[in-house]
Amino acid sequence: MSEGVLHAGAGHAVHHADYLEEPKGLWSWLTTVDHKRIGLMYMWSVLFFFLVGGIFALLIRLELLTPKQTIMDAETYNRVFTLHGAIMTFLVIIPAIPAALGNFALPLLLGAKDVAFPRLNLASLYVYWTGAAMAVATLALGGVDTGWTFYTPYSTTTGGGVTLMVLAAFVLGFSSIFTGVNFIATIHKLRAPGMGWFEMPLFCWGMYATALIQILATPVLGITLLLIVMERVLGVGIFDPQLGGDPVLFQHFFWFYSHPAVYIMILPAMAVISEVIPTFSKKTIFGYKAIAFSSVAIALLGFLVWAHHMFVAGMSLFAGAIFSFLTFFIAIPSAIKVFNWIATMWRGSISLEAPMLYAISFLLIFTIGGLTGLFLAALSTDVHLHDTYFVVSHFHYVMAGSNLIALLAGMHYWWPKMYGRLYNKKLAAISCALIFIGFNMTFLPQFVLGSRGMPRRYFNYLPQFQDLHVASTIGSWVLAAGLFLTAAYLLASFRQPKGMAANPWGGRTLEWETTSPPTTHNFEGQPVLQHGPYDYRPEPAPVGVKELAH
Amino acid sequence: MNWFRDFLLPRGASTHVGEMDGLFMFITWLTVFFFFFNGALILYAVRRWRRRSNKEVTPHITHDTRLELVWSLIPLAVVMLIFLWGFKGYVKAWVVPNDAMEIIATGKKWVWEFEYPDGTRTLNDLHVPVNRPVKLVLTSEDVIHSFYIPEFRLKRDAIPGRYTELWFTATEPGIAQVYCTEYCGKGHSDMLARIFVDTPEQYETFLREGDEQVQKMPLKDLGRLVWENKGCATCHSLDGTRGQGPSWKGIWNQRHRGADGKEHLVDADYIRQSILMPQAMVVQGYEPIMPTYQGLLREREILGLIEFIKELQ
Amino acid sequence: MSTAVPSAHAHAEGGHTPFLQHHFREMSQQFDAAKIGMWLFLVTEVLLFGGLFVGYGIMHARHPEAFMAAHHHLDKTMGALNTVVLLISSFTMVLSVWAAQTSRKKLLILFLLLTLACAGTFMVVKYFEYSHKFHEGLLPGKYYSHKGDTVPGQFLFFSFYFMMTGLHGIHVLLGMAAIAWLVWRAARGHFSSAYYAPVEITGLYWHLVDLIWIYLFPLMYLIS
Amino acid sequence: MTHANEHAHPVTSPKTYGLVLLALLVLTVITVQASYFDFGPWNTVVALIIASAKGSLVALFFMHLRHDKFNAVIFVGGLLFLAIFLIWTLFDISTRQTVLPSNLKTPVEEFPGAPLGGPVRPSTGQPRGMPAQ
Ligand code: HEA
Ligand code: HEA
Ligand code: HEC
Ligand code: CUA
Ligand SMILES: [Cu+2]
Repeated sequence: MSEGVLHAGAGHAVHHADYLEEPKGLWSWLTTVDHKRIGLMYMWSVLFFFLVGGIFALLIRLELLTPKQTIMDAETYNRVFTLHGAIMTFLVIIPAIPAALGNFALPLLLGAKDVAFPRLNLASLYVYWTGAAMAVATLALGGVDTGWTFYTPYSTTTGGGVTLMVLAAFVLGFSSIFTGVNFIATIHKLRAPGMGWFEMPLFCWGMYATALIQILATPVLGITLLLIVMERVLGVGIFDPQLGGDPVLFQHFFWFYSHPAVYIMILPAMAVISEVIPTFSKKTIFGYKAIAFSSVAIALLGFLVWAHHMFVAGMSLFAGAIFSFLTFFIAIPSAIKVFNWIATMWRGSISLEAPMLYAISFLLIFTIGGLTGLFLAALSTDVHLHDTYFVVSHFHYVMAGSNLIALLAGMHYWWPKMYGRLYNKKLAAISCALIFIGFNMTFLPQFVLGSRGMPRRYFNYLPQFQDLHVASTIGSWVLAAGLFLTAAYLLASFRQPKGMAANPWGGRTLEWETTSPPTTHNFEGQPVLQHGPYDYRPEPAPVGVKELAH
Repeated sequence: MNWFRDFLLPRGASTHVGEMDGLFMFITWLTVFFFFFNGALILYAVRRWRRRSNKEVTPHITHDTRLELVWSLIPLAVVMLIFLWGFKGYVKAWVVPNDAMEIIATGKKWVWEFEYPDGTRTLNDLHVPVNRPVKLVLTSEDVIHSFYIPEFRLKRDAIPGRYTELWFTATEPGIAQVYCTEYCGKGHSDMLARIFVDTPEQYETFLREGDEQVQKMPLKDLGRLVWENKGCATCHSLDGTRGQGPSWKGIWNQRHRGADGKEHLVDADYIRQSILMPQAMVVQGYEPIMPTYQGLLREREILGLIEFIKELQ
Repeated sequence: MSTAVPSAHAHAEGGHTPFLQHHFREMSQQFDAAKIGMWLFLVTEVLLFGGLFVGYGIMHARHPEAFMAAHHHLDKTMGALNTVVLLISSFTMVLSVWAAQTSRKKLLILFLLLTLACAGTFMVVKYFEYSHKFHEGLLPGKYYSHKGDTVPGQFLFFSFYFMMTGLHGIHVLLGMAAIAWLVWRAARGHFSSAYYAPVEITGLYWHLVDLIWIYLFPLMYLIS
Repeated sequence: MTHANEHAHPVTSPKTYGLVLLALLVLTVITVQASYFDFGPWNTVVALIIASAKGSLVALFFMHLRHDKFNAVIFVGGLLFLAIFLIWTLFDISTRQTVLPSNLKTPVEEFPGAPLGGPVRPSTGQPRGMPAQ
């Protein structure tokens, strides 16, 4: 357990109760403004909904085992995949890393006592819960069958709980905005003394870039969703061709948010990977600035390309060309990151702890996920592949395969810091392997399904596609087995006593300077930065948490 | 490596196939290459520099601008190539030749209706002559649908209140499957159609008399075929389960109550009327959503349906 | 935003007010953070309204006759009156910030109350405008039932009119609530040159509401 | 550091604010008057230019962006992205060609579902302007 310990942190004599214990009681958790507790509550909420969304996913896969009806009818199926998509995007993956790990780790990494607006932070959690409750309540209204994209005029004319679901997503948007506002203000104003922009851990750069998108894109989603509500309630006409409106305009509105939103999903994942790889390679990150700037570049470029989801949706040729052209530029910062991470491992001292195993899975899966984006960004191939399982597979590779695996990497990385306990390392390695294999078994066949012409959102399909669907379904069970195993050993870790050293992995960023778990105010006094975040040279000035005279 | 392409892609049967397949395979190989390339680098690094003791010291390499430029500029060149390649194919698929024959395709929940230049109309079966450019003008009556022919590598949305177009020259006689690829509700996955690529003679006959099949088949079988192919199946079941419309099982010779409260005997005239003027008598408990099939079914097909329903006891 | 209420952990150091929250090192850090937070929030507001502006622009360009015909149903005088009222309220708001900056408690309360009064006037004028439109059947979308039109599609204009002015009106109401809260705190003597962040950031919000109206007014009432 | 307002928060005098208000009121009068002139296609542009002048006054003086470069960047950044939203959408909307079937018998109606009075949405028979079920 203490293998990786380089230095046992600042060995303070005074013992403070950690943030988990002090103050006690459920009420104290529900009213806490401590970023760490809020982060944990977010994390467990997200995991809960991940389980729910995952169960829906398993039902989808089960249904697709046979070409005709297997376990549910078409209407149920449509509701199931809509809920799966909506839960996974709005309730799981968008808050997953920023709101859960980000809340927990960002102030620690910055050497701050909390985020800039702790109460706004708590509000964001409650808003999230409200939105989640609303989304779940749609089930009582007969569910929603629009797909997570809510395309008009279907969404304005179908029955069921669309209005409530749309409002739920609207409310969830606020929780995302609150997190974003908080993080930007925190990064600007609460860095530890001595921490310039380029002494910040890359995680913070990733969070910053994410927050930019959250702030700039989410409001447009908000108004788009309100317009759907207005269309349904008042018949305002903006998206209804019968009333002089334009249904394709809705798609512009929707993707103006939802394309950048995919970078809300991937940038935090990249942020986690940028922490994990140097720590377990025991080597400074390769090309710090390139990685930092590429995060911001991805965030900003991400705003210019949204209509690549609409190449066959009746856009003009000119627009198609522009959007395709711009899309390709996002590949460049992504490539820089991938190769810089690999270069970081080069000549390092690589320790294959669980977080590192997940990070390596991330690298491999993201390479496939990202490069298959190029098929879709290219005009002529997208015409063939649009709305087929190829797209489904592409986005699972980047969302489930990259983001959630990075979430797992981050959870395994900071678990000792969160709880002061360690999980069973052997089980961790096994389940990482299961997840990697299961994931690829589930989604590789879907690429082939897609390129052979199997459309998505299909309840029935032609028998010629069955073999690959069966393979995919079996893969989903392997994947589920891996995830359930992960959940099991993580929960089992609570049976051990707390006893982690402050710095089990030998990391060099500030969170490892405080106790595991940290006290309520994170650090004894104000830490002052004395070396860069990834400085593994034996010589540099002693790391320091120093009392800063007020 | 043709087997690999044939494994990944369906048969190619239009003039757009070449552009698309070439680019598709190019990116496929690119992806395969980078997956194994990155995998190999990682594997190598992990084996060579695996941590053996906690005291290991690693070199302090902060960056290398030249290397980083290399792995930004090479991808840049590659993606620009991909863009141009994709753009070329797209423009080709976009610009309709002047001599293309025009067919209007209308999507509605959950059938495709085709109207030929001479006024012939068909449902879900599209006949086109081989080696002639055909332009489809697409529109929709309700929500967005999308017309997708994998074997032609083509797809375009059909949007209510607007027209979009799509063109192709089919290069091989045979049947190509059409899917609806824009989610449109319950029947989305059953909103299938087929394109019959005919030789010129076959096409002539089709315009004159309907498909050959239709001519020769026993009436009862023809009825079943119509049920399958002309969209009846999306709403009417044969086994008694209630769909959008009433099941046909055992309705022959029953008395059915209409929304107006009157009773009607289900006989040949009644069925004919239900098909041609569905709104004239709406069965109680159902929405008046059945489209009229006036002009869409040939006389023999209607007779076939009547025979077919008769048999469904 | 909610940064600046005294918290349990607040400790008065270096002669600062009791409003310094524990996780900030000094007052100016807290003040700047609050301001950044507010500006970021304002950006989200701009984009929220922006979506409607974009929709309005595109629909206007698509059906110019309908929009032209419909906008004649609006009363320019009422619109101009409301513009003036809002501009004045912005002025009194900025004066209350000034009063807080210079620790003039009485003036601060006075200006805040004046701002509230202007906001109230604005809402009253809006009320009369709305009820007139309701009466005439100039309603959004499917509720539009105005008689005697000659140009089709005027309901589209009123869809946007009500969505945009409605959303704006909600913002005015929220602003009024915030200002009332400021009055309450000002009366208790919370604000002075040492601590006035809440006044400042509420002011920012209020000016944004004004700013949006500055664009709504010509787009709705004056476009010809 | 990055902020101009790091130390002193400059206090602007009420007189300046008064002048700004005056300017705003004058501009309001101008824009109302201008709406009675016909500048042809420039009507909207003129109105928006005047509105922007007013908006800038509010932002620079009332919202103190004059002294607050950092937040000015945030704000202008937000406007920039709004502009991107509009312009990129126009890339599509303003360059679409109209496709029509060559045998279209009746001209395309502007508001098929909701002209002047009351009747019905053609495809579903519901009252005009209603969202279909
Ligand atoms: C986390 C989420 C995420 C991420 C990161 C991405 C990343 C990318 N996506 Fe993806 N995408 C989605 C989520 C995501 N996507 C979702 C959810 C949908 C479907 C939504 C729906 O319809 O329901 C979608 C759909 C989608 C489409 C629309 C398809 C269609 O419907 O027709 C397109 C088209 O351009 C696209 C492109 C891209 C591109 C170019 C990237 C790029 O950012 C990828 C860049 C990365 C790399 C290129 C790999 C790393 C680089 C190397 C290993 C070096 C070698 C590289 C080169 C030589 C170039 N995506
Ligand atoms: C984050 C996003 C995300 C994630 C993770 C997933 C995960 C999965 N998805 Fe999903 N999917 C979407 C987002 C996501 N999906 C979206 C946006 C759509 C489009 C919807 C639409 O068309 O509108 C979609 C659609 C979609 C389809 C297409 C449906 C169709 O078009 O008809 C399919 C089909 O196979 C599918 C399958 C799966 C499977 C097998 C998983 C598996 O990876 C799931 C595995 C998870 C579990 C089995 C749960 C286990 C969890 C726990 C045990 C608790 C966790 C605790 C710890 C680990 C500590 N998904
Ligand atoms: C969009 C759905 C839909 C399609 C497609 C459809 N129908 Fe129907 N049909 C209905 C509905 C709903 C009813 C009941 C209401 C009515 O009578 O109009 C109905 C009623 C009928 C009836 C009367 C049944 C009875 O029990 O009295 C007949 C016969 C019939 N359809 C034949 C056909 C045939 C033949 C086709 C195809 C060529 C067809 N329908 C396609 C929806 C559909
Ligand atoms: Cu029609 Cu899907
Ligand atoms: Cu995208």
